[in-house]
Amino acid sequence: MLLNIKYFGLLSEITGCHEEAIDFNGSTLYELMDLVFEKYPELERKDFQLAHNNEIVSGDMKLINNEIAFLPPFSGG
Amino acid sequence: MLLNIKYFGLLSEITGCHEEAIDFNGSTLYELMDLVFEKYPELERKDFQLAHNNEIVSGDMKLINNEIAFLPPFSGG
Amino acid sequence: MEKKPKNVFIEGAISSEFIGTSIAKHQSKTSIGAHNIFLGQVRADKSNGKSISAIEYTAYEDMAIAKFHEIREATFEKFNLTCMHIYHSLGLVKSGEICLFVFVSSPRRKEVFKALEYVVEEIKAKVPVFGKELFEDNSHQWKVNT
Amino acid sequence: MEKKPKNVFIEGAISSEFIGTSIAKHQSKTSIGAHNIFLGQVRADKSNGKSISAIEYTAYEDMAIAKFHEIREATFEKFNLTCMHIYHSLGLVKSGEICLFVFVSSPRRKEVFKALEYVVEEIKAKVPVFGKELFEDNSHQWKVNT
Repeated sequence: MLLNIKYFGLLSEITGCHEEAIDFNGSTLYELMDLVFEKYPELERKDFQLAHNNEIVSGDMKLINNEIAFLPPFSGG
Repeated sequence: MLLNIKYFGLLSEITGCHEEAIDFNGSTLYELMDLVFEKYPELERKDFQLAHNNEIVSGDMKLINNEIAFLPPFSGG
Repeated sequence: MEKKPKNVFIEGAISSEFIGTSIAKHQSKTSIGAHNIFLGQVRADKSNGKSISAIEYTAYEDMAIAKFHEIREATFEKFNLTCMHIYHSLGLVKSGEICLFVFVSSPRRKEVFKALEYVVEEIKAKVPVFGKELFEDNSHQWKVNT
Repeated sequence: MEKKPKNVFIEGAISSEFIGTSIAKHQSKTSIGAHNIFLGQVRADKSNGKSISAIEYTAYEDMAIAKFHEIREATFEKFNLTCMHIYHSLGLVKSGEICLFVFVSSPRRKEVFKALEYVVEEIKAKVPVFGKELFEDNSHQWKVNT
């Protein structure tokens, strides 16, 4: 499955992009994270949350659509 | 002593004036209230506080200057 | 040094332009991170089938100015504020118009929430201001705060 | 009927004129007795001897709009409000300028104090907005909320 991965704030500085397509054949977000950490080892040491379907989700979440976002700590307001 | 008595809000409707001079020879505000109630019996049944020298005061307060105000419940804002 | 009490009274309603301008004046104070503003607006409440069309405010002005000053000093004492402004109407304020404007600013948001509620409650409790509620048929009643 | 989420984002700073106009629009709602407004302003904080000259805001917009909508619905559920408006900047906001405007109105003041603090804390905690703090020398750091 081709996933659309989004990176925000500090995380997008590490990846060098705001979004990218990643071909992914696993089922949970833990597996996806491993794949992404392999590509961007620095990301693993950063504080972030994953969002999927407009909600913050945990790593054992199964994918229900193809967009996943890596979000650094929120700092609005 | 000639006192300057002020009446506000509903109380000024009862007295028919916003301020008046009253000649007073007592010493505490209780005595002054008796004098004022004699003049305006309806005032005695109303909810009010006395102010003297910019503070709310009780009836046993001794006068320190010649201005006394009769204040109905506050309703600012 | 004791600061001189400011006169917080404004004749008639407080306009939205006045409030906007007051906000704009704070943009040069770059240590401020949070503003909190309270606005009291005259409600067209119904009583015996008649609507309130306006409130006419009067005050025991000398005492009121002294009390506003005391509240101001106590608030700066209790909370870490950069600045504070209080304006209250005197005279006629129509329903839908603004009669009270309290504005507090601080580096941090936690302070402004606590400070603003404190100031508004203190004003309601301690400042000798009196509202005469006027109905469309020119009858009136005296406002009672709840 | 489910209401459609509103877009609360504004490009750049929120002007004091916009805030003033927003206040003015409420003068026809004569059941309102109290407004409470929170304004977030960009501070020129110092870090390693350099001052923050601006914050550049980005957001995960789809999720942010969904979260603003959820916060709005939950707030109307919890508190007796007549209306509520939320605006947040995206893009560049200079120090001294306003980046967040939350406006709640109710017949009664007790409700607006509780509701406003709730909304502001919920926004800070749940809405995916990110601030890049820019210094005068063009270096930057990522804002961390406290």
